[in-house]
Amino acid sequence: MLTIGLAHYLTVGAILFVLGVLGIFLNRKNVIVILMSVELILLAVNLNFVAFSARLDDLTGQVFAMFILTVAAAEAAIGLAIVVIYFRNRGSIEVDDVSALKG
Amino acid sequence: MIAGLAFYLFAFILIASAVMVVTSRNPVYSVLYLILAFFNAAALFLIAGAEFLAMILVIVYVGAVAVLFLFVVMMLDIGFAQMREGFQRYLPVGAVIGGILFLELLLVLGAWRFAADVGDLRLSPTPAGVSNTEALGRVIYTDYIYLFQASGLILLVAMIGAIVLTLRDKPQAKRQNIAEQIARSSEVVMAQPAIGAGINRAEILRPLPPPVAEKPKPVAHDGGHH
Amino acid sequence: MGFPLLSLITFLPLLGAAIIMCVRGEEQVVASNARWTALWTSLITFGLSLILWAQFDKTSVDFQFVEQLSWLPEFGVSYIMGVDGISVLFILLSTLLTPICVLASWESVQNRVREYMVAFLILETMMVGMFAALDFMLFYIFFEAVLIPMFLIIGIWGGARRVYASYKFFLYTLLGSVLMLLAIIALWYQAGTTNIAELAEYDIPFNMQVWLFLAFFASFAVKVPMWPVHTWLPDAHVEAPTAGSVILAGVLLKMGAYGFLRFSLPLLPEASFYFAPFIYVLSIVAVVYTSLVALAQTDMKKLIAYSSVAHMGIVTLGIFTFNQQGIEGALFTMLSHGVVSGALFLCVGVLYDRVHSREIARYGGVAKIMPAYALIFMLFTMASVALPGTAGFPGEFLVILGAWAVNPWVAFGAALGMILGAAYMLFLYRRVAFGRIIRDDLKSLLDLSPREYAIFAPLIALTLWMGIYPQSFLSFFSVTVAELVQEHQAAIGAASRLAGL
Amino acid sequence: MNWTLALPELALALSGLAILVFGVIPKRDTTFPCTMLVLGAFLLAGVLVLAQGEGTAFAGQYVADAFSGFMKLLALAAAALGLLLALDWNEKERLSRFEFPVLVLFATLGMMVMISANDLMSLYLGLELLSLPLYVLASFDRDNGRSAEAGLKYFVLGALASGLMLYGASLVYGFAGTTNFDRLADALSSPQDVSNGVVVGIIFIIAAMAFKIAAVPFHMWTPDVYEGAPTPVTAFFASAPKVAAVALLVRILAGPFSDVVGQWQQVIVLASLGSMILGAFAAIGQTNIKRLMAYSSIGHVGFTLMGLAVGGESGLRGVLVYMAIYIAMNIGAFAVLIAMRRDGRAVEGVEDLAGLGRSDPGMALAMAIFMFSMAGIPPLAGFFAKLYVLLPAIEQGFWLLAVVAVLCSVVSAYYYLRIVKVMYFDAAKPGFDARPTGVSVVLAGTGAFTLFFFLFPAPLLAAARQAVAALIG
Repeated sequence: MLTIGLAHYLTVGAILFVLGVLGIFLNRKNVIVILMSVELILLAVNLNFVAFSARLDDLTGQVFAMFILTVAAAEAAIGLAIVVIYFRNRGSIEVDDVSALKG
Repeated sequence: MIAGLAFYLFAFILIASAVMVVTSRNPVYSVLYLILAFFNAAALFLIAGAEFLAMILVIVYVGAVAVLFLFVVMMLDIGFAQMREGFQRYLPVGAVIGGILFLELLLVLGAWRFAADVGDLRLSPTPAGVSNTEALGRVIYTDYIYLFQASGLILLVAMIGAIVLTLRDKPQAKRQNIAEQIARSSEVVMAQPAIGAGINRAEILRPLPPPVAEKPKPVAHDGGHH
Repeated sequence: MGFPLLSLITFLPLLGAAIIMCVRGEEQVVASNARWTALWTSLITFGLSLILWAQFDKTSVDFQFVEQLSWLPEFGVSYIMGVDGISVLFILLSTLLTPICVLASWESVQNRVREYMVAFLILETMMVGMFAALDFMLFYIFFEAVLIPMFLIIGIWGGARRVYASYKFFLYTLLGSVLMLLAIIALWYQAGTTNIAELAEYDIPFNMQVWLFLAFFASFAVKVPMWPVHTWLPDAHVEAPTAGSVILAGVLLKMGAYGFLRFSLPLLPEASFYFAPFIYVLSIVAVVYTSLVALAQTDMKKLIAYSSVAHMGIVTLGIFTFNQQGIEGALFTMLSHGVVSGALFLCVGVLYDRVHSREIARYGGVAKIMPAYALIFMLFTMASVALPGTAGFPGEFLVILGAWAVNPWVAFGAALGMILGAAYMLFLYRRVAFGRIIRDDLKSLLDLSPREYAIFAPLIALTLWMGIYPQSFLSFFSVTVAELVQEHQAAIGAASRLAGL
Repeated sequence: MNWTLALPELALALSGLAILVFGVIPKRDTTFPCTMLVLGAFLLAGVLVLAQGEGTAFAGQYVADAFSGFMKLLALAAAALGLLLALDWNEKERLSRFEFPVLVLFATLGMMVMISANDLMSLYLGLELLSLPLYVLASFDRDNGRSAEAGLKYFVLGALASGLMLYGASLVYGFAGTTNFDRLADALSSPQDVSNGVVVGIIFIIAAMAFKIAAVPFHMWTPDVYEGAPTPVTAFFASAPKVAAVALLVRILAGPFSDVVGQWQQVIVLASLGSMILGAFAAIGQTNIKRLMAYSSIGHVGFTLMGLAVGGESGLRGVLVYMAIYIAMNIGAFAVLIAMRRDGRAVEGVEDLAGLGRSDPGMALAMAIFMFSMAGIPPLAGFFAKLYVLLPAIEQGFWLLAVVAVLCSVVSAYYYLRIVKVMYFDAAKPGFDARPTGVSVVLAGTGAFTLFFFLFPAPLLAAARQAVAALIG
């Protein structure tokens, strides 16, 4: 019962993915938490890739996961930079209540 | 057996900390839980045999990305209380939708089956008798060189982007001008004034300070918030 | 392939438009240049189309002056131009009315003259091209492209509610046309060609004919316009500048009827036959209802606009009688209505230029002040009423004959329309021309200027010529119509034989 | 290893690095020379694309064929025109920084990587190389709150979309054991064996692409981002990235996923219907012309997707022709938007165009041509674009799509006409500032293309046909 198979990893990945998506929709006002939720989604994806890679005995999944890690770091940097300039302009990082642009 | 127990332990902490990331009141806690989640995910990677990725996750994510988050969260002086508005309101609906999404994913994954000839389709089968890091290293610089370079460009773009967006050119900031410092050596003349005599009397001229540029106009948004 | 006369007639106005666009300088100079260039271009075009008229072989049912160029080869769409008895006179009508319109706007349009003339010349190209196109896709392109210049003409140089009118005009016609586009594409896949001559040979299954007919109907009925989708016409007419109304009534309305004749009848004979009673009903309702509405109008242009709807009702009635008299009558009515209603709008324009009002009640006793004008106005009123000896009579008479052969009640409806037409036109004329002069400012009105005589002269000549010697026009299309009727009978006969089996 | 095949990308990347260095070192403002150099790099890349051979390279991650050539040229042209428009605008808005052209260059490189992608990994990296510069460009006007907000919204939704795409990619990889498109095509060749996981994966990937091209229901970001971003950036957003994303969608749906067409066709049909309807109706009430153009672009995407939903050779050809014509019209219209500047300040209300027919007849004429063309009135190019997607729809019996499409084009004609009406019928407002040269050049080029396309449709059609043939094979 305790042998760990693909299904275990995929379940954990699915839970993380759902949590990430939920985090985006629940924290609609707090951009930073939204960014962290995106990181969770990417983590779920990486978990999937690693699990498949192990199961298929194929390195492609790990290579893909590595690229995702790289890009996610870049994305986080850009995202935080945008958050910073947004904060400079508005003095807040709330997204929803700002309606200079109508949603 | 031990691996199994370890998997359950790490997976549980991972999910618990992910829940805390999403629900935590203070974003600083969220970041800390995120770091915890990364650590546990790295452990799961290890169990799956992806050692290199596990190390990278710790080094890059915990060492760089999470710290970046922490830095930004602490730099921006944000009133977090009002940001929770709506969270309670959306929570029940969100939980229901999330549950449905999760169940659907489980159904999908439960009906999993691999393609018939999946073994033949593999692009880079794991070589036997080679450590994970070496195996990855062998393919990344050969088969995946194109994508490797592309991801390098992505990092470059991220760097340009972050600089373009956030770097403020502050003309009054004091900077070291190395070239000028080195070039000065020819202008420095060792003088031998008489003991007790000031340098003025010895008619040693200091080089004039460079003319002060016109006062830079204040940048609009720089003053207020931080 | 000989000398590309048709293409020359079609695209010469574009050349004029290009020249006008290139003129630079002071506004007055530009305006005057634009007027003269437009006039000369349209006159030369008219001259060329007279060659077409002279060289046309009336005894042949084939398309003549055919030109062909490969255009979208993989879809089998070509640039094919050519005329037969049905279309040749419409090209003449278009090229005749354009210089008249240019002349009619000589003084009344002072604002953005250059753009105005460019729009008219482009409009002429599109009209001629549409009547000359022998490819369905090409036809559609010209048919739709007319919308752009007409939208601008109504919208820029129109009256107070010009924006509303131009939108209504544009969107109504566009809505109809896009459905036709779908039908064209469907037909294209069914038959593998859009060449009109080849399509005519092709037998379309009845089910598909019904759908295609409805789609074509959506487009052509709006354009004709048939009751109940006619409501854009009064608005467009009232708001358009005089010359715009002339072209609208004279040529654009004919496009719908031309489409019925060119496409619905030959391509979809059984569906046309099937839907004929429906068309009769709509036509008779149009004739009677719009005549009654016309009686109640207080605006001269609106009254004439409603009369146009009524006349076009007679035309659609004639087309769907499927017999020689009916279709010939419809064609003749289209031509005569083009001349007469154009002339009537010009008559209104003459008064409007002087008084800046189209209220019928605003006038009275014009006959005493402007006798020559009143005489001309009377001639066209009589022609509109279809008095024998004027242009209106032969066409309507033939339509009633044709309708009688189908069903006496239909003929009765058409005749009722004629009577009502006489009522509202004479009522209009009486109120405008006779009676006491109520307003003092009318007394100082000048009679027609030489330019206006020049505008009316060809129209008067045509009106009398068409009335007195209609054969010279009927002879152009009688052979073609005979062929059309014969083929239609054959198709219906074949279908009913099949049904009988 | 056949690395010479990727010469256009390599050349563009290397010139990008060189231009970056060139831009950094001098003390003075180097925006203009950098822009010119980037345009030169685009030209070079275009020439190399034309000279490119066919085949795959880099262990099958990169593919060059007639299709990629066609789309790359289109993307390069769109990017070059967009950059030309930005030059003057950035100077007037004090945004002149040499990073702008460099970022556009890297975004374009990302598009080329995407277009040539033959592997889920190249797809993802190309997409990110495209997206990251776009996030930065959207918030390039960093002292303007609206621009920052546009960048933020675009970023958040874009990051979510790429997360979804990756999840889908992981599912596809897990099923088939490969990320290579050719091998995926083998793995998915018998639709009855395909597991639900792959279907879910494909849907996730399509959703992410739909986000990039702003198709319903992933369009929410479009109006805000279009309105908030600097106008030349909006012009760029509305054109070049759509080419790349549509190219990718076409490549994966007509390539590896073509055998499971039954699983995704309905999704595309629904997205197409939704986009057309939303694009037609939501634009009616808009007073800001950039928002109006945003909804208009959603509508056009709906038409493009129609060709994709129908599929087959003629359907895909319709997609390519539509994209090419859309790019020309759209860039042209945005050129007018960029020239809308009164007393040194940019204005973006529809009403601000009032009286343009008098104050600048040339520009008004061009705008009228674009508007009538977008409404699909013959003989302008837009009519042919719509014709070539309607043809296959009717051929294949997609009557619902075809009828909705033409009805939507009538509804959307209403708001296109409104712009013509404002320019020609309404009382004049004071004229705009002098039209910048770049705008005039772009207007003349795109206007002539839109107006005279009907004279010479054959070359574009033949190229599109060849491109599709390479794809379907």
